[in-house]
Amino acid sequence: MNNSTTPRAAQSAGPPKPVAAPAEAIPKDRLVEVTDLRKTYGAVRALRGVDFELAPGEVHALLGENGAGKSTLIKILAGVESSDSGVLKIFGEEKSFRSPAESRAAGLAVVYQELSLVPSLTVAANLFLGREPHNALGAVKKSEIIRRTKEFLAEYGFPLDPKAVVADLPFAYRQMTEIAKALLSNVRVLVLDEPTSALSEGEEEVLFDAVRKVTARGVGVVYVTHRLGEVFKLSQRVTVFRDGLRVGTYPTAEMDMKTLVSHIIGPRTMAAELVEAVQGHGLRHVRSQNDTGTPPALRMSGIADPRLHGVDLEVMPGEIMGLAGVIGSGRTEILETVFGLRRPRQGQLQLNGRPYKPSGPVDAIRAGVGLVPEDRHEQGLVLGDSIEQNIALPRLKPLTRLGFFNRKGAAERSHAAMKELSIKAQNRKTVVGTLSGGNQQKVVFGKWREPRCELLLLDEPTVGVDVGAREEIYGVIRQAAAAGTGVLVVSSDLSELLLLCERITIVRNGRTIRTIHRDEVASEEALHHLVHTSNPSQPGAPS
Amino acid sequence: MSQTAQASTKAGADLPSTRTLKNLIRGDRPYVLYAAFAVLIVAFSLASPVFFSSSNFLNIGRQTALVTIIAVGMTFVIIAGEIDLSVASTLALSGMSAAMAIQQSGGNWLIGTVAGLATGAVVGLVNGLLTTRLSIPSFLVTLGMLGIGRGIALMLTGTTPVVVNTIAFWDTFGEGAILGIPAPIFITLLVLGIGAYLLHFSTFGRKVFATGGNATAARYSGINTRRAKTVAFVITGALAGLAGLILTARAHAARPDIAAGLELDVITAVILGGTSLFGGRGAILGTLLGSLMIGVLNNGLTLMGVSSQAQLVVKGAIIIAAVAFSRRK
Amino acid sequence: MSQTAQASTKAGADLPSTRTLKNLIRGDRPYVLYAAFAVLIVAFSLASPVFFSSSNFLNIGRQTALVTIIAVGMTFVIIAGEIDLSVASTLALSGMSAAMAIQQSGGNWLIGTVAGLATGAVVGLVNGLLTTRLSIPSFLVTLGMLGIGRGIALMLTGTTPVVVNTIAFWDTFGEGAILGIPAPIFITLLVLGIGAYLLHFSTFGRKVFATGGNATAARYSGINTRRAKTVAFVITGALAGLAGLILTARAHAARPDIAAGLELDVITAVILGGTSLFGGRGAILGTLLGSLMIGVLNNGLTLMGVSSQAQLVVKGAIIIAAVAFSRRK
Amino acid sequence: GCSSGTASTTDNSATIDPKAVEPKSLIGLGPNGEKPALTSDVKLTAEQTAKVRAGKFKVGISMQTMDIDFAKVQTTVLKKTFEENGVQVIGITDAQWKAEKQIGDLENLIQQKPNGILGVPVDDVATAAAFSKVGQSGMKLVMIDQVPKGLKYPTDYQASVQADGKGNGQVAAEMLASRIPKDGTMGMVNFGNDIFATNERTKGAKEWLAKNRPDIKIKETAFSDPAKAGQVGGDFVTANPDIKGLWVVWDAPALEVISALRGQGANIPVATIDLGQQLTAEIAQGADIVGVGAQRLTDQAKAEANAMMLALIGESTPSYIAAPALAVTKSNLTDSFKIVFDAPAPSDIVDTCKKNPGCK
Ligand SMILES: Nc1ncnc2c1ncn2[C@@H]1O[C@H](COP(=O)(O)OP(=O)(O)OP(=O)(O)O)[C@@H](O)[C@H]1O
Ligand SMILES: Nc1ncnc2c1ncn2[C@@H]1O[C@H](COP(=O)(O)OP(=O)(O)OP(=O)(O)O)[C@@H](O)[C@H]1O
Ligand SMILES: O[C@@H]1[C@H](O)[C@H](O)CO[C@H]1O
Ligand SMILES: [Mg+2]
Ligand SMILES: [Mg+2]
Repeated sequence: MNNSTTPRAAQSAGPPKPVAAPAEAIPKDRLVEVTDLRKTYGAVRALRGVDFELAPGEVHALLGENGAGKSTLIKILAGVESSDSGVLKIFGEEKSFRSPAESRAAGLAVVYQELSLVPSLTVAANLFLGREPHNALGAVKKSEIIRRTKEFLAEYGFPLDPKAVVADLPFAYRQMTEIAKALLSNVRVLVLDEPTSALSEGEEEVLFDAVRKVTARGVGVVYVTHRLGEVFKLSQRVTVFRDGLRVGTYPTAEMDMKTLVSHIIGPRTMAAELVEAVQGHGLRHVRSQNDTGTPPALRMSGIADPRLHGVDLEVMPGEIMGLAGVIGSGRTEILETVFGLRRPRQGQLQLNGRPYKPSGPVDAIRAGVGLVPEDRHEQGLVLGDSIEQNIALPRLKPLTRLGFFNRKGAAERSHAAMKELSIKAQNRKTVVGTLSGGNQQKVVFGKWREPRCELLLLDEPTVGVDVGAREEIYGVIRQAAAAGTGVLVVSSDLSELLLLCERITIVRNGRTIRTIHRDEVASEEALHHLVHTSNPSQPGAPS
Repeated sequence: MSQTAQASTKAGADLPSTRTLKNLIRGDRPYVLYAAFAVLIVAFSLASPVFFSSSNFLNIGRQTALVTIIAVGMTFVIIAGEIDLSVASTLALSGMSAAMAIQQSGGNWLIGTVAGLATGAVVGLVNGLLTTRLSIPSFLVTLGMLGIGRGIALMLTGTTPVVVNTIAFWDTFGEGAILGIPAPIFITLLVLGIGAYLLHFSTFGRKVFATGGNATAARYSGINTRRAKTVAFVITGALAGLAGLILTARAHAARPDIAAGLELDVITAVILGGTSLFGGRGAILGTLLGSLMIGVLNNGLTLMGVSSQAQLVVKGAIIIAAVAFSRRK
Repeated sequence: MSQTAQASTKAGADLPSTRTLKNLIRGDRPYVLYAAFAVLIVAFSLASPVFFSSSNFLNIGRQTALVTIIAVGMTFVIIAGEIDLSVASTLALSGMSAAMAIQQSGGNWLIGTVAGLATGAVVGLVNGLLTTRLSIPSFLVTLGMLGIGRGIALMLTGTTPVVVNTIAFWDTFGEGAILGIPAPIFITLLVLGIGAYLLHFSTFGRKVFATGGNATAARYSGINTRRAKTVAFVITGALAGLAGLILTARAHAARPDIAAGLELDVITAVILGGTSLFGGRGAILGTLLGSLMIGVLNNGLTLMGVSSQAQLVVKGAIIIAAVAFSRRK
Repeated sequence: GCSSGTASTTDNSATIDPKAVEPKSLIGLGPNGEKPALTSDVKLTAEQTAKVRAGKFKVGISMQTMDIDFAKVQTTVLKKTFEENGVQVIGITDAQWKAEKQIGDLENLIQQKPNGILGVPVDDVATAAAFSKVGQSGMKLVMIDQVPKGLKYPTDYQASVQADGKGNGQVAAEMLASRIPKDGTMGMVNFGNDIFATNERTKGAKEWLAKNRPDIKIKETAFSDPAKAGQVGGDFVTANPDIKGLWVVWDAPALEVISALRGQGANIPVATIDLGQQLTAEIAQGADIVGVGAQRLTDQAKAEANAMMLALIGESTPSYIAAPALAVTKSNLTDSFKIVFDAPAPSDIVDTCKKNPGCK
């Protein structure tokens, strides 16, 4: 992160036409040109007249807070939604897409924030969905699909099995499939809506390489992200949205992290902590480990099952412990074991010094454990229900009087959570499925806010959360820790771990390899290095 | 920060929200369905002089009682993301069990009542356990149970009906009146009230909605989704048993082959009332509306002297039309 | 990088993949269901001397032909995330339409065939359009159509059956043989073959799976999900029409009240065969297995002389048990 | 294999004289053991007819089903007879074979306050309470086919009219027995549900066989869903290859069985009860249907209407009225059709019959 504050787009992205000077930053031929686009959902004005443009061969970062309208613009580009007014030009030609098919025919491909794969189909089938090669009789050429998928995945370096069923894939691989699917079409415009939300640095590089490969062919890429570091690694220009309006478009080379953040969050006073956070992981108040003999909030010793091969770790009350590892290393499984979703074959669990054998989340929650899962759509939220209903869910018991559901209590709970987490929604009755991704994640956090958990398990807690809100969430996490909650957090964003945790345990192939103190880590790169090499016995480990 | 908060307060006034009462009334279906229902009532009142009378409304109430009562339970099952095809068999089996218990006990109708309700609840429990413990689709479990229940009912007495002569039983569930309201209607209202409380005001109801809305998220939130589903099946089974008591009391006898095919009417009432077949949303009042709509159609068309064949066509068309209109924006 | 690739290749290897043949055979259901089926065959062969004979297998084939044929279409509809309750009425209506066309045309069975198939297809088209264009749940659309179709069939001749005297028609769809295979079985095989091709090998099949698996994703991928659903309904309607032709040919007449309740058998065959009621997964071969399983049970139990009441119980229990075992890991 | 469509025609059937097997009198007794009166005995005088006309009566009809010829003939003739006499039929309900539906149907009919109701009960137990409400509401009640248990004549109902079920069962059995060799086996396909009207047929058949052909071995099966009768009957024959003839309890399941046998290529003679249109067509086409014990539906329906009209003007009627069995073979097919349906057989059936030797 330290380094990423330096603009480095030119050296690392290596696009065919590096941006030379701001004056020429806006190219003459435009792939996409959007003027005064407006869109309302009921009373929500998601876009209030935005302009946007994309040039061939550029990576154009689209940034903004949760709910700023980024996805809305993209849905209009994709033909999923139609705008209320405004002009959309593709290659200088005015368009109004009425269906995704039309958009795709015009050469646009979109990777959605909300996964849009068919889970029951294979990777290959999803990649070729709706454009299967077939013979005159309409018979799908299956072997050709497999072959072309294989070739394609190899070309872009995606580590995916064409025949794997998407539903069986871990979240990040599903995301990768999604990206591959978009890249596969003969695109001129590629839109990536938070593509790296759950990818760790290694996998992220795979994606960046792929993006560079397509831009080299003259394709324009719209890149939406909340990981601002990526902006500097990849993009040539940045457009910032705020509350459905465009704040401005800037050459990345002229931008620094602090300015960018202030554009995104607007004229609010930046909390000192936030400034600090975006500039680097400067030291904050860190609760020092308690050595007075208090038992650890969580102790796992020798935990093993078919996926885990020896997990030993301790989280002290009030400590924020990190779990680092590559995708598939088993971090999620560790959290699932603590939450009672997996039953270990071997080993012991202890909570606050007492043996703990949860037979399911019911037991875990009763024991004071909370989980923010990695897939908020599948595991975190009932999308059709309201914010209030979702927030009440893990606390139904205390919200029950004589069998009655205490609506007033639930209302108070959700009200407080919305306030504390700054959830941007009409009110507590808003259906969570209509919230922007970041706000949905905040609702998941809201579920575990009150009463305080003894142990909080966080799996990729800030996926899709904007920079301002992320700091709010960090605040919530630190507050919980300060109140005595032990926190175990999984994140593929190593800077996030460095920012939050005093100790980080490295997980590899279902094993805890070692636990390091943050002071032992000089930089994010150093941690990255550790994550990838701390197990020397692992064959094929890169340097 | 303040800006965000402000934005949300402002917007808070307007957007579609799930206000409790509104939700209670309409489930997923807009008010137009209520309008359609009102239109039907007006049309039948104009077409038949006897339609709009309290005695005819009591008829409709009695005729829809069985479907409404079971549909209340089915609403829970469907919202929880499952289905119960066995209710009609369960009704017959419970009726047989109640009637035989009354016979065996020398006319003790209380024992019969307990036997009938318990039979229904046990069938529901078996449905629930098989569905949730063995993860068999409830469609298949309850389809199997449909055959098993009916078969056992038929074998109990070798297809012979069991006569019940206990007048107190006839009165309590059939011909008597409680607070001036005919017993079956009184019982129906009671079931509706308790059902609405359980579904919309109790914690259990929240669990059912969450289970059907997203079972994984519900489980991750500490909800015992298996138990919620199982309880929904038990409620439905017990209510089918209650319906069996009412039918037995009205007929003065239990027949093993009774009520075949009733499950389709029950499910129709629930779906017509706006509950989603895919789970997660629905409402008791919608179910009542769905059941009354079918009852009013049957009654009104019969009073108008429409032939039974034409009734099939008209009923089918009205069901489609009512939903079609209520779906338009 | 290489390490990631290596790790995931490893993972990829143990992840279940959908190899075509495997998928074709099993749908969602492990091989144990095949074992259960085999056990049934062995048990019946031991229990009844006449069970294991080619003539009895032809019996079973003929008895299951109607259900299998319609179930092929229903597999498409259910995989696409919808349901069709109207198939039995459509069968009856198509049969009537075919028989009346033959009568009117002075015995021209080709005209009758076209009339029967077209009637079915049109009903399917209406089902599909109402479901997709007005976004009415298909449960309600096809339930409405169930009444409408049956009502029209009954009103056409005022419940009178329509006799067909054309021997060529009897032979083609009923008693004749093609390549030595009895006509209904030959037609069933043809339908299965074309169905399997369409579902598992054609682009249309891909669209159906994607539509039921994740309609939004399918739409985002440029698939016309409404059209895919509508075509699935049309196929089912036309196949119900074909079944109507077979039944009419075998009975030498079309009766408007025929085949009532057949939709439940059809849906059972599909679900028993492993197709998910929630859409997105399923297989034609599974459907065939489901249909044969029911057919073998009916036939075997009758051959063993099991009473019709006990048959209900045994069939229900075997359906549950077969699925229960196949679900265990 | 590739058999021809028509079940094989045999000469044996031609040898049966329907008149010879027709019982000379009514065989069954009424539900309370009473001696039956004949349908032909129930008539109105001119004076009574005038009284009826003057009464401007209204009646309702509650049918167990509307989907079979039985129901169609009954309701057509009832309506016609009532109309001729100035009685208005305010509604015909269809219980679709469901007792619970019939209970509601009766409530709806009572709601319209007719002067009388005629009903075919779906069953004789579960609908009893509902039928007893008719009398309690001050209306006249005529029962068709059977009398629900516990209903008293003449307070609860004023007449019951039906076919002589035992006689019909016997006629079908006797005709089929002529095709069963000595010590041969006859199959009976019964209705699995406990219904008076169908039970009587089975009883009549068995009693006659026990008395006149004790050598015949009887094997039985039953269906509960008439739509599945074909499968049940077909498998029954497969399991019991010794069966030389099938007695089926009424025409609709018999047709299912015939079409199943046809599929199996099995040639087994069938006898049944009720002469429906489709069965008539099958006989005309030459299917091996030995004979039918038919209900004289038109006579029955006229008697039902007459009994109701008598009751409406306060005249007394016999408690149990029955129509004698009508024995039908292909030799008296078209005449029998006329008796049953009160209409000539459709021309295509007549044409087909003409091409079939022995068919008249
Ligand atoms: N279908 C919908 N119904 C109602 N409101 C909607 C809908 N979709 C989006 N919105 C609202 O529109 C606004 C803009 O949402 P959008 O998804 O474009 O934000 P975003 O910039 O992509 O945010 P994030 O970074 O969190 O993904 C938000 O207030 C959101 O709640
Ligand atoms: N159903 C399954 N069968 C076999 N292997 C599986 C299955 N599901 C996941 N895996 C494997 O388990 C590993 C764990 O995936 P998962 O994403 O849960 O791990 P993780 O380390 O928690 O990931 P993350 O780094 O995203 O938190 C992967 O290697 C994956 O291939
Ligand atoms: O008498 C009728 C007919 O025979 C009918 O076919 C079966 O039901 C009986 O009530
Ligand atoms: Mg977004
Ligand atoms: Mg994970």
